[in-house]
Amino acid sequence: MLDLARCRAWIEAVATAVAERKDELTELDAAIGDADHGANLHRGFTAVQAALGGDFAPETVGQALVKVGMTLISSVGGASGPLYGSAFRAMGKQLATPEADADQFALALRSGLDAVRALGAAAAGDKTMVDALGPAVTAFDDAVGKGLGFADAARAAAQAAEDGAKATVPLQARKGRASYLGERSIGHQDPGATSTALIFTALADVFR
Amino acid sequence: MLDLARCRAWIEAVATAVAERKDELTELDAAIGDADHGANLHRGFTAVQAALGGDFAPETVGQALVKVGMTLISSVGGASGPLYGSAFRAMGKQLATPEADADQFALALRSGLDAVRALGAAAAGDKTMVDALGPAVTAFDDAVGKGLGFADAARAAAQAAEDGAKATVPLQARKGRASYLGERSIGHQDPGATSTALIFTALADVFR
Amino acid sequence: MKKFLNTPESVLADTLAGLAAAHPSLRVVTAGEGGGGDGPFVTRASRTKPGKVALISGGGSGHEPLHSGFVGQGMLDAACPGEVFTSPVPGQMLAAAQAVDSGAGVVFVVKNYTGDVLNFRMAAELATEDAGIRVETVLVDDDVAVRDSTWTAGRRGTGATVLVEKIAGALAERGAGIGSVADVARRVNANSRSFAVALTACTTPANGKPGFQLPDDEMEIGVGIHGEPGRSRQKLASAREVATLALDAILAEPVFDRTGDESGGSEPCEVIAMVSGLGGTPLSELYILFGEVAEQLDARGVTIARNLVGDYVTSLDMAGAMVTLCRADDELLDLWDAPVNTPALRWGV
Amino acid sequence: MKKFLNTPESVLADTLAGLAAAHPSLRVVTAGEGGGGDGPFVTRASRTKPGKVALISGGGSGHEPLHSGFVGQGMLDAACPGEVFTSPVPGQMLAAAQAVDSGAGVVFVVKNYTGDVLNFRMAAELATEDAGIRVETVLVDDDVAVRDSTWTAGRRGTGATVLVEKIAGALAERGAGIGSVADVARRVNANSRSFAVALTACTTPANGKPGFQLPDDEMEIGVGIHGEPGRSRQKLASAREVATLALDAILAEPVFDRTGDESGGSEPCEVIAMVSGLGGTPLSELYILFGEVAEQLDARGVTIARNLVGDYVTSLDMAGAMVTLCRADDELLDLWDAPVNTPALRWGV
Ligand SMILES: Nc1ncnc2c1ncn2[C@@H]1O[C@H](COP(=O)(O)OP(=O)(O)O)[C@@H](O)[C@H]1O
Ligand SMILES: Nc1ncnc2c1ncn2[C@@H]1O[C@H](COP(=O)(O)OP(=O)(O)O)[C@@H](O)[C@H]1O
Ligand SMILES: [Mg+2]
Ligand SMILES: [Mg+2]
Ligand SMILES: [Mg+2]
Ligand SMILES: [Mg+2]
Repeated sequence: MLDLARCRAWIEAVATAVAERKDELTELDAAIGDADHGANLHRGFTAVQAALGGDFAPETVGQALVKVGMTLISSVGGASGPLYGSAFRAMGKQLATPEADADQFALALRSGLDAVRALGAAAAGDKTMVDALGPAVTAFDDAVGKGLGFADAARAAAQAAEDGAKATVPLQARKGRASYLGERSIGHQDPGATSTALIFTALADVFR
Repeated sequence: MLDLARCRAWIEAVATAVAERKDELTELDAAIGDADHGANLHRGFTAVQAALGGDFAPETVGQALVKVGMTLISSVGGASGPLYGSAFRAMGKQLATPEADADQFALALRSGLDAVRALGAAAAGDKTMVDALGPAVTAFDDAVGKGLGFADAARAAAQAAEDGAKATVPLQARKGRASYLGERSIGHQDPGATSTALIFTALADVFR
Repeated sequence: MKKFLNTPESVLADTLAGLAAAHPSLRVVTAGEGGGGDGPFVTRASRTKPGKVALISGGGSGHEPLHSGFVGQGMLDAACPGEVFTSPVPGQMLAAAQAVDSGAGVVFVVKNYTGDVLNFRMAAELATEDAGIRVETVLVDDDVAVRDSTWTAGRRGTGATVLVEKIAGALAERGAGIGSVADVARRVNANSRSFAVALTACTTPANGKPGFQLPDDEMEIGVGIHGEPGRSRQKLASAREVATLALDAILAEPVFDRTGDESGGSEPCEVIAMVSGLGGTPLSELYILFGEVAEQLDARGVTIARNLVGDYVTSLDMAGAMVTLCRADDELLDLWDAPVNTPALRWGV
Repeated sequence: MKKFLNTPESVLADTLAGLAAAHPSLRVVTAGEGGGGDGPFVTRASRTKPGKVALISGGGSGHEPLHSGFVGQGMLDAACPGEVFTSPVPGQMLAAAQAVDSGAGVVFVVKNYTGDVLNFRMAAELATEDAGIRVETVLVDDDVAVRDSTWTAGRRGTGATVLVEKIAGALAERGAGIGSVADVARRVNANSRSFAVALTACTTPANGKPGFQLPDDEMEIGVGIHGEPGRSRQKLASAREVATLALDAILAEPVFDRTGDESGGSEPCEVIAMVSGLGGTPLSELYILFGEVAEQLDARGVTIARNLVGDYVTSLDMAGAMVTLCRADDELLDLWDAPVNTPALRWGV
């Protein structure tokens, strides 16, 4: 069950992980992009921390996640800002109850993925965040289908995202800045897929 | 006796030495100036070679040296162009006979030095070509005064110029670009003094 | 990192403070300030004349004078600078649109990068749906180093942006409607192609070190303006050879094919040519390159009708240069010659 | 050596070829060509109006756009570029003077370097004695990093050159006599001081490697524009600190002392401020520096009445910047605002 406290803990954990791995994400982006993915997400999740603090008192997990999405959209910029922002926003819109069970969350994740696909038009194998997000959503779904609980589903999703991110290494990018490099994009791990894995790992950790 | 053939040989030898030591002169200028002294003189003496070749048929050593001076003035630029140009021009103006003996040449050298001083206003110890030219002119004078011939006088002048150039190392520059460095000009040999020594050495070699 | 800056975090704010101090003709609105949005934007100091279509561009910083340096009479009405090499955000673009729309609508000039495209798309939605502003979006994608195919995010937007902003800005200033302004902007883009070569990598303030390592005797061919490596690497070549590389790539594009001309290609065609430095290359080298471009174009039956040589679209401190050609006609040249008064481009006024 | 060039020997000729191709408003006369002298020179394409005093400047190349980029209406009549960092020769200056003298005489604007001074002195003699042209020579010596004393060749001529050329050029365009034009030029110089900082050394094409080695965390203070090291070296500092260094050095000069003002120093004094890049520094950093200069001047009771931010006086590909302040009054500001139409400076036309 993802209640508001856990939801906040998740987002906090993401912010912390982004702050810690900022340079790593930027290094990955330096290799095949423009060396700002770490800085972008750090700026975004710092803004998110501020937005979730203070007076903001969401009544549902959905409201909290919509806030996360809107804040990312208004603070990140770049490709990842609208993409992650839309994903969180779409997820939030699915969740109108104070807390979300694994079934609800699976649906929300699916909406998030759809939003990223609708906006960015990336397919599996294009070497983008979709290559981590897609497998993660499927893994979460599958786990829930098998009757596993939220914690196990989240762990499965995190593992799938990690694997998906690693599997971007041999791919040639077809979307985003990395696509400009053509074959020279091969051999590097996609920064956005890496940060997606980080987000799912943070979710799993909250349920540990 | 400096006849026209020897005079031409001298200037040829200077041109050859400048071409060979271009990079060394430029290095010296890089340390305390603007890294062009070698290139400047190379451009100048290449033009001089062209000017002395072809149709030009001087009747006196003076005419040849005036031509050298005018050519340097019209092709070198920088500080060294007008200075060396005026020096050769002044020397040439002193020498109205087909050939110059040591006494005549001593007077001519004195005029050359005066021209450099009048134009550049550098005194001994200012870390300029004057620190090689001055001692060379004096040494030539002294040698002639002692009754030595052209060859010995030229050798003495060359030695004095070499010594003078070396003696610029510990000096702080007060004229030219090197003066901008203040105390940082100390510890480097002046490029112009170095090229002056090269010119006198070439003269001495012609008489070897 | 050898840069004049205070902190890497304050680069954008400090640049805008200097811009504001230098140019009283500009108004710099910082995030959250009266009428401000989620990020800063720059407008002309004077309000948009009623009925004049407003031109807005924006994108990551680090390409100065693009875009803020092109705000002014005859060119942009507003610019939205993002963080270095990072697209600005929709709220910033919306606030800029609200600040400069006179009711005649707003044309967004967007360089084709995923980040810029997505953020401007969201901004257009917000402006249209929430603020009732009529918006046309024009994508600039002129960089021939990237193949435009389903295998890439499409050609990048680079040097043509300056030409689009100048020419569409002139038409807007003359009072044309939003459709015509967007059309001419698209036509300039369709007629333009660019190609860039880097001699060194650039250093983003946030990263603090060069984006890639380039040996002393090599150059990157077909680079973009975000410090990314190019399509390939090769031995340093002369200005003449670099010009040939660029022109071969650009003139191979269908828009420069002259066999369909009235004269069947026997008459020269006219172009606007730009040689822009990438930030770390001095003007003298750009002139040398331009001289080669001019000579070789002449030999290929292409006449340079107008030109720009200087730093117009840059990539921080990268040593390198970009060649942009825009196939011109009388209408485009007439709009090119129209008065312009911006910090970076000024004539006729 | 990472530069766009063909051969180190052809840098000057190739730069001028590109300049000529880019600017039909200029005429580039190469050495020996009809009316040419011992080296190339650049004039306006149109002849000098009868009775107009002609302004000529020149110096080594490598400082572009100085001087050729300032030839045009309201500024220079001719420029004499020497080889890189090498003064041009007298015959070149004489030919330029003969080409642009309308009978009203010629003002030579000479940066205070031994080479420039000596060559222009010879040219002035030739022009006066052999060609019967009236010549006034104005020395520019604004660089406060060099003490003006019998112990040096005197302060170097740097950034103030642009201001002298602009303001004296405007007065000449208005038809003033040679004495007045030279006077105002000298007044601008007397009112101006500059200070420059380098983050990297520059590389001359002939030498092919950086003129000095500067560790990654150090900068040179008080450099000139010929690649020579500065007066001292120190740890890299923020833009704010660099601005303070420059302003401390410049405002200590007597000309900026305001205690003798009517108000006794309680009213702000006005300046024209220029922050010029040295060739390898991007515009964004110059704006950051200018922002600091503006803020600190304000705090010190000095008002920036006009400004220039960009590459105006450069030193090949050196990363660095120069701050120039000229104490202004109504006459100087009025002449500053007068129309100017040159490749590098243009307004009002
Ligand atoms: N069209 C797209 N669809 C999905 N993800 C994308 C797309 N384009 C880029 N991305 C993701 O965005 C990441 C880059 O984000 P970031 O560096 O923050 O933005 P930018 O590329 O604008 O600098 C890439 O690593 C990739 O995963
Ligand atoms: N005022 C002066 N009097 C005599 N010699 C001078 C003077 N100024 C400079 N020099 C000489 O000129 C040399 C530099 O010549 P060069 O490098 O060709 O010219 P520039 O300094 O203009 O680049 C110096 O090393 C010095 O010997
Ligand atoms: Mg990125
Ligand atoms: Mg020198
Ligand atoms: Mg980015
Ligand atoms: Mg020199």
